[in-house]
Amino acid sequence: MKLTRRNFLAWAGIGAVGAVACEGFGIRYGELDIQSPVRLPEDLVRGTDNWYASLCRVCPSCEGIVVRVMEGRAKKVQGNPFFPTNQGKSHARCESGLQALYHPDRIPSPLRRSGPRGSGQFLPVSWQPNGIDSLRSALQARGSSSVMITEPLRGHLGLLASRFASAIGGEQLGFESLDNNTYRAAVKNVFQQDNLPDFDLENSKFILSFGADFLSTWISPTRFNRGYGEFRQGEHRDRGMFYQIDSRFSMTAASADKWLPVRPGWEGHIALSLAQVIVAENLQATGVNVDALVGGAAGTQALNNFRPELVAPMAGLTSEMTGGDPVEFLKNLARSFAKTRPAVAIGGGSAGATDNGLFNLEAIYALNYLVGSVGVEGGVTLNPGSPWDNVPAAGKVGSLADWTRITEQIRSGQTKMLMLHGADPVHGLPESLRLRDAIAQAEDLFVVSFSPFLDDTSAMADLILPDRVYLEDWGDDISEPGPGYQTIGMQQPVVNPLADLDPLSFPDVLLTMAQELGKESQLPWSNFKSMLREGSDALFALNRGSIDAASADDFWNRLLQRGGWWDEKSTGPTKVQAPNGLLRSIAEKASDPEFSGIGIDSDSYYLVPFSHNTLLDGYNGHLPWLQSAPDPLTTVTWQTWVELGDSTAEKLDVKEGDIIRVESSKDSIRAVAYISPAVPPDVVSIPLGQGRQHGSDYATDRPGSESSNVMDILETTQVKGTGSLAWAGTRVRLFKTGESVSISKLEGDTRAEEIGTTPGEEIIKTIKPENH
Amino acid sequence: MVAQRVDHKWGMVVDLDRCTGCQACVVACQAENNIPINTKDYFQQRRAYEWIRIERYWEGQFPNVKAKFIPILCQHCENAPCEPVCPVFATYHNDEGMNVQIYNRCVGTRYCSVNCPYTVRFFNYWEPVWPERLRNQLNPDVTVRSRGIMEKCSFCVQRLRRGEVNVERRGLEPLTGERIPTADRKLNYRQMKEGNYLPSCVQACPTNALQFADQHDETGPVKEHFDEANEQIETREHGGHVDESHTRVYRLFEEIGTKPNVVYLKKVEPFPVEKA
Amino acid sequence: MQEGTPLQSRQINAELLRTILNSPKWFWIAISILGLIVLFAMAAAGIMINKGMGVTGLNRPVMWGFFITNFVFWIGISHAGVMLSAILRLSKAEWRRPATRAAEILTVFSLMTAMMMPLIHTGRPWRLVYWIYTLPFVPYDYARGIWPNVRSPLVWDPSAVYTYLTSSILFVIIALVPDFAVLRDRTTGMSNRIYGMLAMGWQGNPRQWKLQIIAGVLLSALILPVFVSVHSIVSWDFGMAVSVKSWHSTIFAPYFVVGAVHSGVSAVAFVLIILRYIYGWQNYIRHEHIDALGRLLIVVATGWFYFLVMEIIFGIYGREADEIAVRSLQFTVNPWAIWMLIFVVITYFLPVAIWLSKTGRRNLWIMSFACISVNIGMWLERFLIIVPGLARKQLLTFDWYTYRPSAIEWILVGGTFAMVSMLMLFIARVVPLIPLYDIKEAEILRTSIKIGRVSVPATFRED
Amino acid sequence: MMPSAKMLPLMVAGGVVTVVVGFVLVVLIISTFSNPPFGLGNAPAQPVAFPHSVHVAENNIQCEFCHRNVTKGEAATVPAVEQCLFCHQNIDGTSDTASAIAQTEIEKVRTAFETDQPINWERVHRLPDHVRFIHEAHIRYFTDETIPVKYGINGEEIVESPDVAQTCTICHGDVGNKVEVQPKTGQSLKMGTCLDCHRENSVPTDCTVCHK
Repeated sequence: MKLTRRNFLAWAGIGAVGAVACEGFGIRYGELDIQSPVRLPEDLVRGTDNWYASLCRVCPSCEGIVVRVMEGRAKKVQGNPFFPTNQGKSHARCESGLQALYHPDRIPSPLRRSGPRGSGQFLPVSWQPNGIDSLRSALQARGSSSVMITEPLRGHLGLLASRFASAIGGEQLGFESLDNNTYRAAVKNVFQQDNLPDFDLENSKFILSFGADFLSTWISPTRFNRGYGEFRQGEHRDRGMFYQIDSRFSMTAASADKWLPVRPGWEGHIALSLAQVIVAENLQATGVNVDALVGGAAGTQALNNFRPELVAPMAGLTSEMTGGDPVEFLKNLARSFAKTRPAVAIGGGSAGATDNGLFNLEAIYALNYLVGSVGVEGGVTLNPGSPWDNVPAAGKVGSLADWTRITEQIRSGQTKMLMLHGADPVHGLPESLRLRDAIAQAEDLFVVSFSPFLDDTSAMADLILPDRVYLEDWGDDISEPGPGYQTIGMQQPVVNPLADLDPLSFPDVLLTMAQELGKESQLPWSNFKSMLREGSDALFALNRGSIDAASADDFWNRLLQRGGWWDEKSTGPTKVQAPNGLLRSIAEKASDPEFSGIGIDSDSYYLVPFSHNTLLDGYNGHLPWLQSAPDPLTTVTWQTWVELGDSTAEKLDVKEGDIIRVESSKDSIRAVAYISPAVPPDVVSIPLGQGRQHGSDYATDRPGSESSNVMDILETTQVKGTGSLAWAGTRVRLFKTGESVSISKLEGDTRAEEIGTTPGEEIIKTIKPENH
Repeated sequence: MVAQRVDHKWGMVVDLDRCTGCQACVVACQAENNIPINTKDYFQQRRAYEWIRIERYWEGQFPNVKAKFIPILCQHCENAPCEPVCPVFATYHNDEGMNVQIYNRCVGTRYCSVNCPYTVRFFNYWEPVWPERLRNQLNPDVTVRSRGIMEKCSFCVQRLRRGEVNVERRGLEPLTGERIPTADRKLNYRQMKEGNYLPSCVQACPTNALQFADQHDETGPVKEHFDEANEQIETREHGGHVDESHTRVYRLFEEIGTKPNVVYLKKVEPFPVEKA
Repeated sequence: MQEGTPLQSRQINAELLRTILNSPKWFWIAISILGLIVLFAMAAAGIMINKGMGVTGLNRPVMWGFFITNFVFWIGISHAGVMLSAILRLSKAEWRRPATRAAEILTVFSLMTAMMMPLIHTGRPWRLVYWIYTLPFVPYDYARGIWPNVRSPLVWDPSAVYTYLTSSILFVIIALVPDFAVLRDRTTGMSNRIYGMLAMGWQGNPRQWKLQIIAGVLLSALILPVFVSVHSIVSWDFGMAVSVKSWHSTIFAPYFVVGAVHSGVSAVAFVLIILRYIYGWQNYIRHEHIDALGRLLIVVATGWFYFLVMEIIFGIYGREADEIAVRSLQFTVNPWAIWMLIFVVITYFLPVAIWLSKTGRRNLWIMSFACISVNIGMWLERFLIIVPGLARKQLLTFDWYTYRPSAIEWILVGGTFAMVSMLMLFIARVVPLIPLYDIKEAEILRTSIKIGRVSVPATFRED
Repeated sequence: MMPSAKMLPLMVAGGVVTVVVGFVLVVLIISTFSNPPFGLGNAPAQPVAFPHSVHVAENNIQCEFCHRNVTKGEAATVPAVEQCLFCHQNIDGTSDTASAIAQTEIEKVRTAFETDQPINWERVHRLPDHVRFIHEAHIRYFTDETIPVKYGINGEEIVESPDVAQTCTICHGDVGNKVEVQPKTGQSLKMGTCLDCHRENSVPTDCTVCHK
């Protein structure tokens, strides 16, 4: 395969034959030509597709893909059936990588800022000498006071970036709009693990999820979806039961058997009330040392403050929601959760995004101990660390506290250089942090962006050195969360960049810089591929796992062929001792969610933002397939909408398509109203992802009333204990602007409800589980 | 020898209990079939192309509210209402259980779409445009439809054809290396799965809610469901009564008599919303 | 029942040929204004063909809109000609005489206009070569054993319409031959030669007269089944659509035929009033004619109204959710409900009330108003059948959507009205819109002689 | 009998109509039977004057030697420049049989190889975008000896299994003896041609076999 592939790429670079076969539909210029390539490898059959294994880098979770390549052009991305985490399946986001590859707005060559900072005016320059030299001199002069902001990095690129940063004396931080630091801290505190756990949904019988939109955007949705399918209708098993306790009716809540609307921030209290019932009624799994877990009598005492009778009214549960007495409901829920084994409790998303988020998540994950589902089949699967000693399985991701500090450093002139790769903090951080202004006003600041596309932060750069898109570049990844055992994904270039583009691989640029700056001791590799090759050799030396190879070369080829390496035997711990008195310590840590800013009054609403199903936080907002994929629940595309409940809409006298001004104490944005029967009366929801100001037309060509960034109005409350942004901790007021637009959604003009009156007229027929 | 293609009868099973509405199939379809980029205008004009789309139906009022998802694609009806009304045979039923649209024959009367109960036929109101560079992604196995043409899900017929050609070409049993008699060179489920010949949406679906195979293929996942569905039709045709309360198999709008080659499996609902 | 003063042949010739032999200034002004509108509409069609059907307001559920509505409307108008000429000729209704020619010609023009609508409705009309070509020049079709799909109502439809068009043209020409001869004798130069050719050697001898009358009667009888079938088949375009609940109705064929007669006869009455006004034909198009048309229309309208009510009742009777959805859109959702109300009032209650009173029937202004209102109403009727049916097709409420016609569609629909008016005006310049010989025949037939105490016709018609 | 003066315009009009309709008919008939119509599809000048006759008829090179994808995939493909050099490294056209033209043309090929420039041939047969034609499958069918009787494109019976080169001539005609290949060298390649042959041979005529 290697031979073919190499020759193939060489050949594809020489001849533009692909243009003939692939580009032309209708007689277009050049179509009546048929080109003789100069050289053609003996074994290459033209007009036939070749599939190459690689990795998807569109979203942070790691998925193995195979790419269909014809005549030197990538045609289709599909899941890699061998790859353990996604097993041949893919998310809508994975498919769209192709559009990044052939995007019309890719930055073709290095750019240098020509107007004032932030104006978005650039002049093209050459790599040599202008681009590389400016970078080198900037690094020489300012490297020691530089900050490198990247996407959350794992694998060799993570190693490279952190070493590079430390070599030049700077700092490197991963950036995510909605970071996982709170979740990570909860996992650390509850399970004492550094790696995020996996959930064995496939074998689980009961899923109790708090706020985690795990079928849509949370952590690794493709993997969870795959498990979910089996959880529902897998062969040789009973159908699982799934409760979602969430302040928003997400796509995941829609798939749940029962959705329990809860006031934002009270998830932890509910979790503890369930724990209290389990402990009080002695429902825990056999072999669970309840005393140790609860922390003795004091713990029981503490837990008793969370009896369902007390929690239910605080969390806003009503008898309509629970179909009867909420207290009884919680008790019954605790009973069935404890009795149906294996069961798993999952928490994340908005549950960990109020100021008491850490408490919430800890309380939720502690439930897993009570029902004995830590490290067991159908429960929480703990992941092992990286198979490489030196290569991190997870890089450091900055929290709001870090970004506040860095903004301050920029403002004070302490940070003199910013390097950006795969991150758009100006768009992805709350506007009230004033990062945009800080960068714009910093006089002695040099901003370098390695982004192949213009985004809000790159638009403020002094120098843009476009990176290759992942389908053109080398890479690797350590799956996080892994499938429960060590898994490495390999990414290889499947096509060469088109002739009119001149990108340079980001890791290669860093390695070149390291050499030119004399940092070979820390970064001794000549290029990134050789670094990966060294990693491959180290894996070969382990002499275990999925690849059985005779030599290191052979191993490397097979690694690329399969798209990765994994060792099903090197699993994470299957038994973890819960910290003594875990529940007690959590219960003592408990606090009510606080809402700064407007505060709670009768005409304000909880704002529950959420990651867009396909756009996530909007970094990939320039990909038209992601923009045009309808949101599963509202089916809105291209626009920013605000989800209002029926009663809210009635109160404000708005109808679908009206522009609503959403105002917090920080700022206000405008968004298109979508009226949904599933939004609680005191909650409004707005997706992230839109509202970019710079970059491709696909992301920016809409007015602010249709495309706005909910980050702009978030309060900068931090989650206690982790410093992450408490993004669900904002209260807003709504105002009708009187303007109205046509909402761009797939759904028709009436609310889609089944109107059939006889059984034959139902569209989605249902069946009772007992009949099935 | 050209394979005996007529022996296949394709069918899809959609398990509504697995579907989460994640849109993976929608984008996979767009990537495979050269579907024009659905711009904001297309959505506002309700002309967006989604050969497979996820329909979401609300049920009930807050707080007892449910949303149910159903992927709707061309049902490839045996008695397709679209077929008899096309004046030029641009759409017809082939021997493999597929409802076929031949783009270059279509004259654009839109009668087929008018007569499609599932609203799964899409008319090219505008000439499709892609930015020059994005055209590199277009699949050479699928025609780009110009304006004035009706289009719809083809069960990714190009992928099936590719599979059939490969089966023919090889003519050998993959494991034992024995030569397969010409008449038996059929595309079975395993080959489809291994060779990436399954329809793009099926390949992508992360929950395996979509399953696709030959309806007669014992090794495939759809045979039992189709057998049951056909039995239901037979019983009804003979005036019998089908007890639907204990089976999950059903066809969409069965009462119209279209006999789709797409079968749905009912959603299992432990806590149904009380209908008002 | 004939009223008015007897006319002399000379007078008849002079008055009815006035439109042809001299043209007033307003004629050219009117022609140019209408021509401009038609040109404007042609430009709109050009834009539509150039850019694609995207310029219309059509969308995914509602794939048929203004064009098909307009098609059915003009087909409906075309029924006037046969209704008046053939049926009334066969039933020897004397008052038909001044109305037949204009009605027949209106038939031809409205049929031509109607057939244009589905052509431009496809967006790329030239593709229809696959549809209608039977020759081996095109790489498809018969020569390859691939035939048009005869199961498709869209194949029946043009077959019926073209048959109707052919026979209508024939009908007009046969009836025109004696008048061409009159024109041939009154013109000079080029027009003399053309009329000469068209008169096909008409000398007015008894054998020619006999053949002409037999041909007219025969054609009347033959065209009747065509007349019934055309609108039946047009209605089957909808009735055969199994998936659109409110269309899938067995009552559609008679309902559409009667509706067509309703709108067609009203249109003819209006055209006659216009002709009377602009050409000063008070002696020919007399109050009694309009009166008779008004009385006929009461019957037609009531028949039509019966079908309308039946159609709705049958629809609702099944209590199928999707049928109910269409009906509730039609009756309860604005703006449809308002349109529905307007439609029923202006198509039935208002005009019938007018026609029931003799004053109404005899007042040409009121009569014009009633006829126009019927035609607007009948246009609305087709619209209210086509669009709500599609907007609420089946139970997939997720896909329900409405339809807002675009400017291009408005212009094109307006253009068809201008075109038919222009063609009518234009043809009035070329042929007499009231048959000369028919009127003369009537004059002869009304002459009576007194024999003793009874009055008998002076002439018996040979049947 | 002399026609009357009155009839003259009628006769003139009739004559004009006859001429116009006749002309259209003649044009359509000629275009139906001539392939391509009126030589419109004659192959344009190629960048290198490649004489098939010299290579095939004189030197007996098999079709699939150069069009080597023809037995492997959909397209027959033109050979890579590298492949021309297999022979033309040694054959430079200076032998006494070769003309001066041959020398210059061979020089073009060599230059292309040395300067790494692909050669832009002009397409002779253009397959419409909505048609899938797999050369390999057709060659496999005609060369398959287990099928006793096959039928050529004009319905002629083929009892002996042809070799690859003979199979090519079934559709493409006698390219081997032509200096310049033109569409008319072979068969009219219209849908009906395909369909007739598929029907003769009882192979699938389902639209999706060829249409994509």
